[in-house]
Amino acid sequence: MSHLWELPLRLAFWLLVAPLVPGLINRIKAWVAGRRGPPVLQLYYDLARLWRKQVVKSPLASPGFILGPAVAWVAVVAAALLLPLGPAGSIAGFPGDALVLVYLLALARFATAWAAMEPGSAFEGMGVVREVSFAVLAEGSIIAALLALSAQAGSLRLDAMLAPMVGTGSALLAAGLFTVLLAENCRVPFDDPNTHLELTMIHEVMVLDHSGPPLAAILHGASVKLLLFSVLLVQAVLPVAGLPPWLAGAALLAGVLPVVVGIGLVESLLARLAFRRVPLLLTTAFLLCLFALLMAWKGGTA
Amino acid sequence: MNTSGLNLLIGLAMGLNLLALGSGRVSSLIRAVSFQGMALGAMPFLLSHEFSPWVTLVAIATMVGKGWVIPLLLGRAMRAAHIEREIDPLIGFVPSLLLGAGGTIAAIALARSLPLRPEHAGTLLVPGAVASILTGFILLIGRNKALSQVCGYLILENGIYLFGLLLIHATPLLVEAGILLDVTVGVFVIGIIVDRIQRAFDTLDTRKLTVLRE
Amino acid sequence: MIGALLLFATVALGLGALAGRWSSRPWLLLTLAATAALAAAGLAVGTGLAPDWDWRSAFTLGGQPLHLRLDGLSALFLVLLAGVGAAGTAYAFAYPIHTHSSDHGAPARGRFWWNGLLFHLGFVLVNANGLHFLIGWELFTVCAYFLIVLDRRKWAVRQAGWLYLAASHAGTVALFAFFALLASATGSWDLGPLRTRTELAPLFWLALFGFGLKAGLFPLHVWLPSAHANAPGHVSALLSGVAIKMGVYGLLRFSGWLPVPASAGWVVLGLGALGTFAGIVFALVQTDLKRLLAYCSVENIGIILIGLGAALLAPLTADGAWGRLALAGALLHTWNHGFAKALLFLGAGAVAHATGTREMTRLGGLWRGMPVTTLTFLVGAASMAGLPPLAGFAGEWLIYLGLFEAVVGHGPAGWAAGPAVMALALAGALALATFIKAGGLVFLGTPRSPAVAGARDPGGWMRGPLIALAVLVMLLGLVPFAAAPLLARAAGAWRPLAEGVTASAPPLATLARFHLLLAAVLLAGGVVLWRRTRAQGVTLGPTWDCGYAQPSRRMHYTAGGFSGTIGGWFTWFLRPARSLRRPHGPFPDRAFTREDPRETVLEDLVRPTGAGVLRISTAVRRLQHGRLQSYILYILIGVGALGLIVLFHGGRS
Amino acid sequence: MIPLLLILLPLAGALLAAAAPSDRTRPWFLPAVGVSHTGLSLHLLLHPPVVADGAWFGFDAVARAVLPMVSVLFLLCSLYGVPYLRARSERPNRVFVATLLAVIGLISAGLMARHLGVLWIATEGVTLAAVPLLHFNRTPRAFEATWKYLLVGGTGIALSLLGSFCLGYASLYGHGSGDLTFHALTEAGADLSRPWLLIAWVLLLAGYGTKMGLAPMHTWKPDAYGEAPGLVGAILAGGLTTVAFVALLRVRSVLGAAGEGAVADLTLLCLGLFSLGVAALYLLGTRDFKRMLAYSSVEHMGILSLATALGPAGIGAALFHVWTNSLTKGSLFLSAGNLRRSAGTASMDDVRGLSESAPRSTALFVAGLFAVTACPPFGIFFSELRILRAAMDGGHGFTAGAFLLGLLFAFFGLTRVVLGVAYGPPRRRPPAPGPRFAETAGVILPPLVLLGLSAWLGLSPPPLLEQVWSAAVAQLASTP
Repeated sequence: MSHLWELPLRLAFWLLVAPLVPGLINRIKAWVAGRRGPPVLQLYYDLARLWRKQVVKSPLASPGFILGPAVAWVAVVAAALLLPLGPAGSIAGFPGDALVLVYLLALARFATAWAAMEPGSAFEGMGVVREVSFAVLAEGSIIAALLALSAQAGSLRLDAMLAPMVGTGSALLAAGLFTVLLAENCRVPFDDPNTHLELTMIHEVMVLDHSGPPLAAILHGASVKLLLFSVLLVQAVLPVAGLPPWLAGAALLAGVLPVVVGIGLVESLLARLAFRRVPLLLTTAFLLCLFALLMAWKGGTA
Repeated sequence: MNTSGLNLLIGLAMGLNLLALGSGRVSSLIRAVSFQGMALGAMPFLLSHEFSPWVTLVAIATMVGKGWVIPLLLGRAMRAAHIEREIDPLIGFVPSLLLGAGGTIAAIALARSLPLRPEHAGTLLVPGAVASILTGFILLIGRNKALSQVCGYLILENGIYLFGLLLIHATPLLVEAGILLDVTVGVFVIGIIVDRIQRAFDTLDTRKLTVLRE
Repeated sequence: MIGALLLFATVALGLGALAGRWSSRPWLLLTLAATAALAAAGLAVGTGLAPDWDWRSAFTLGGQPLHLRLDGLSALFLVLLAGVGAAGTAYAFAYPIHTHSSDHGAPARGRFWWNGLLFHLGFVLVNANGLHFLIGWELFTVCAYFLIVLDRRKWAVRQAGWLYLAASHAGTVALFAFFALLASATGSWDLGPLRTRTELAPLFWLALFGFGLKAGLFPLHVWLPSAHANAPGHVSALLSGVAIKMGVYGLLRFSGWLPVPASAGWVVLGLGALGTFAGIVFALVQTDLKRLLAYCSVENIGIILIGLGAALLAPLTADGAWGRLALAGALLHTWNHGFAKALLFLGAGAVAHATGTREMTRLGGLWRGMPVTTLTFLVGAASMAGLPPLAGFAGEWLIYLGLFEAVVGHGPAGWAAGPAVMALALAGALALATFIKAGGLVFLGTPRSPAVAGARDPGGWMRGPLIALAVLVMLLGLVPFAAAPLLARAAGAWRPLAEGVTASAPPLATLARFHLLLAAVLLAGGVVLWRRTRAQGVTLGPTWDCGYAQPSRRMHYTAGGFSGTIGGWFTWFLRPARSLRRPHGPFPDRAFTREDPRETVLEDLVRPTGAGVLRISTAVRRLQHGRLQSYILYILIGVGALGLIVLFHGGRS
Repeated sequence: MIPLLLILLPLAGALLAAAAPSDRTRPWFLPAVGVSHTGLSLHLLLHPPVVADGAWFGFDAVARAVLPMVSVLFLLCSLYGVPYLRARSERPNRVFVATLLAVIGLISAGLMARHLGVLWIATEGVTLAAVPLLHFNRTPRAFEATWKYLLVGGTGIALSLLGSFCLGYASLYGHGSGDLTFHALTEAGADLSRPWLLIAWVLLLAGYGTKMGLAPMHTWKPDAYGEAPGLVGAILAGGLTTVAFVALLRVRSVLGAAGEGAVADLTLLCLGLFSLGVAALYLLGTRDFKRMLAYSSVEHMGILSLATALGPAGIGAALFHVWTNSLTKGSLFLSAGNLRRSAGTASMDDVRGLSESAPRSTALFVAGLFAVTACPPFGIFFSELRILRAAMDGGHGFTAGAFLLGLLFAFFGLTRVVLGVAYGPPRRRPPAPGPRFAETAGVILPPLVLLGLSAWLGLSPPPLLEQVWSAAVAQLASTP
């Protein structure tokens, strides 16, 4: 199909669907806790409100304080657009796009962290430190996972990598990627998105000083990232691409929902880890992905 | 040539070596050296069959230089520096003696094992030379007073001179003379330096001469 | 044509060196002209406009006829030299060394040695005679030494200089052996392809030591941090941008011309991976801005060597295409690191000059006074962190492609490629942390001292190079395929079979398209959000430090604190120097804790060894105790020993 | 007849100088003799005379291969000597000038001696004549140095004399005529009695090795070089050691002719490597930049000795190294002398930042440092590389490795000292007594020219010299 109307469609999908995910998660958490909880569309309201608010900026902050979130948001969305959607394949697949995707997320991290350093607040510095430190292990795990997928599929194109037979290591891969998802999106047990005790936060504390449209961009980018990871995880495990379109759509949905539910359940049942335990968990995820890689490499001897 | 007479002189020289090793008085050390020089000076006559002016010259020069001039010089220095005897030498007198004696025996043994021309086979030239050289080294290494070391150096030179006598006919006497001259001048220079040191440090104890070091 | 350009460059450099003794302006013009000529020559050959240049002259130097050649590989490095050289020249024109030290000869000396360094670097690149290679190699080391110690009244500077000199000489000695063995094996000093002489393969290990030491290969990098940190800005730029690349050049050159042992690829790739990881970890924990950059150079050399190692391993597999990809990546990364790191060092030099300190914890908030430096530094930092759409990513991406394909190929090379990928990935994330630290602590937040608050951007002659290099880095990132032909010819010059490295062109073109698009979208996104924010209106308020009313500069994150978390994971080999004073009593007086990074390899490996040797030396020197008697005894002992040797030998014969 | 002039002319000059009345004009004897001596030797270099086999003296290939270097070195030192002696006008220089001239005459004699005994006489003569030069400064330290030089050197001389006798007896025992010219000994070749020959070799190697300053017989060197004026150090390090080295070369050729080359080479190799290692260890620790030069000289003597052990190619390289090393060392000694006078001391504990008090001499000294540590474009780089190649062509891998390691450690030591005294903030010390040291052209140009010569030798070694060296190698390696 021609890119002319495919690009807007995908864009719309990512931009519009993404804010739904946090809403769903919150709903599930509320349900588990037996509360009514905020409406599913809460994030949409927040974004709309923030977009209309004015900005409070520290006199120490340079224009990078505003531009950082923009760069981060664009990077995340671009990464999302690189991700193939089931049989529809990817819009601009080329060998090595998987790595581009990872480094786009790195770019987003860089921009957010830079913006967070701007106001020179001790707390935000703390958030940055934690973010970039844990990212080291998370990124390692993702690359390992991608290497496993490409070894399994014998290709470096995402659309080929994400359309495999259910490989031997899929279970390990799923576990690893899910952990990374939790870490990268600052969910429990790594971080608590709706605590207000700054000392314990990672992502939230980085955006303390942001307000108005930039904050909106940050929040929306975060939701897109969350959806991106869930879709990636689903396609990495389920052979979605092989199915006919409607079935594939259903499968995607059927795949993403459990992820979301899983996140919700984890958030409601687990407590946040102590920070010194975090690297341990992430290393476990890293090892899981490595084992998946080994199995894929030795298993699929092409 | 007169082998027995020669050996007698060499034996005398070897005895003087032991005396030099055993004597604690610097003066007697110098005296031993001068006697040894005289003995050496006499040897060319015994070695040569017929009279030759060169040989005579060498002999006389040796006698005068080694036997008279140098000891005189050293004696003067000794009196100037008021040195009577060698105090606690690095190698004690008894050990020196034993070393020297052992060395002499070893020298004789060594000389047997070395190939020698028939006319030298009978002489004590080689053992005497080796023994004297050894004595010289013991004195150089084992004594503290500069004068004793100079005497040691002289005895060393005497040993080499003894060895040189093996070649006195073969090599042109010009060479011999030159060598002799050099040795004598060398000792003169040493004597002068000893004198200078005596003035600069007003002592001849080499234990004071250890400023230059790493 | 090429010859004329090079001759002109030589003459201009020579005249410049002379003119520089008296006045700086003619020196500037001549040197810039020389670099322009070098760039022209390099580009002409590199892009294939001119054929490879090979020139044998009857003029002999040290009894050897001059033999120069400029092929794709040399051209690639020559262009790098010209670019960084030109930037450094302009920068040096304004860089006031004499304000640091009281000897006023320094600037003139600097100009002289600078031209010498440029000349000898170029000489090494273009000559094809072992003897002359050694001459150029040794002389550029000496020139670099005198440039490092320009500010020689400072003790730290002299120490760094001596360490550099000593370490380099160790490498040079290995190269002495290398070239002498080569010459005695081939019977001539002339260099050239000898790929069939398989008995020469073991020589590679000597080359690896010699060139690796110069390149700052990980365990041999001990001289690098202090030298780069203590040299003037433009000197560090040239050292890190070009001089250490000469080691890479040497490795490429002789791994391409000579056969290499079967295990060479594995070793190079392993050392590269090790260096990549260790280098960036050391960089992250530094507190001195220029030391941080220096360690980052160690990391990037590691990345380049990973690429080279893959290229050496490729022949193991039926289709070596992936090796060529990795090689192209390594070459591209050589350029990128050369230019970006030069940019960063020039920026760091500007900061150090404006504020008088290199301690990141004492800096901060410089963006207001030094906007140009901040922006250009940001560009360099992002490129070094390997972020799209900049050049750093393009190079690393190619290497990734190569390694991934190696793994996908399920060949034995996968055992090496997999870990290398992991090292690259971890290093990438660590580099991001490193440069957030550098940029954030130095340029953002509150100025931490009045001097820092008053710091201003340097003058035009120092700003110009910064801007030019930043633009260059961005261009390399946006249109990397522009470099593809040079890469192809360089790889072709490396080994003919690698000619097919044009394989790197298509992916680069794709990436370029993506980069351009991304850049455009980023720009658009930025503009949109900026205008929206302006439209909504901005009110200034104090940093909301969680309600803390008076955020003071004492509350900033310090360099040590920033890297504390990750540093904690690697204490076992970082082994920092810790000092801690706990608060006591109800009204505690001053309490502190500080961690100072150490150069572990130098201080825990090299220094003890040296101390051991010194102990032996002291013991031996005691034998020269001034007692004549023992001296004579030594002579006797000597005679005895010689006698024993003769006896023993006589007994045998 | 002209060759003998090389010996007689300086000796005559010495007599005249001794007779000359005025301390102010006397120093001019040095350049006068230097110029004529250099002229003569260069003339002979271009038109080599024929040498009769049995001649005791002769400007043969070996002499031709080294003597011009000594003349040039002496010429420049003599030019340096005039301003030096003027600056030291507080000292009478009658003895100094006379003995310096005598020394150069005797060195020429030693280099041209083709007779074992004559060679020994010449060496002994040089040793004794150098004594007044050593204690020119008349300080107690100088006397102590002279004393040690005399006894250690004298012992060495005695050993070499004994060795010469043994060699003579070897030929005598082999029914030789007792003719001690090297030509005759080489002719006798295998007839020489093996035990005596080997004893002779050991003694001669130890004796002349002492003069060369090979470890462990090197102990006189640091004291003598450290206390003597730089000028004297240059002559000793460039001339006296060369005489001893040439003597060893000539003796070595006799052993080669007798078929004992292998054992000779083995001993030379061991002695060379040992000296190299010991010198390197000393250099790592020494703290006095004039003693440092002495140890560096020990190191280079070791290099010469091990190069000699590497066969004809090595000997050729060694002859090349004799030139480069002597010229470079000469320059170093002269500039070190300047620095010593401007700083008042030579210990790096008291001296720093000389680059600011005596910039030109310091620049020369640092340049000399790089020259002597085998940095191009100076000659030593090329000669040492040639030695290295000789070693590798000969398959002496271990030797080459040890050689390079020794060079590396020596480099560490030398740079440590030289750069330590050259740079940094100068120490404020009370100025040295006596007239203030001024960097006039007279004391700057000679070392500069010496360095230039060393660089010129390296960059474009004149083909004539190459021929001369190979001719010398041919003469030394001739086996009937």
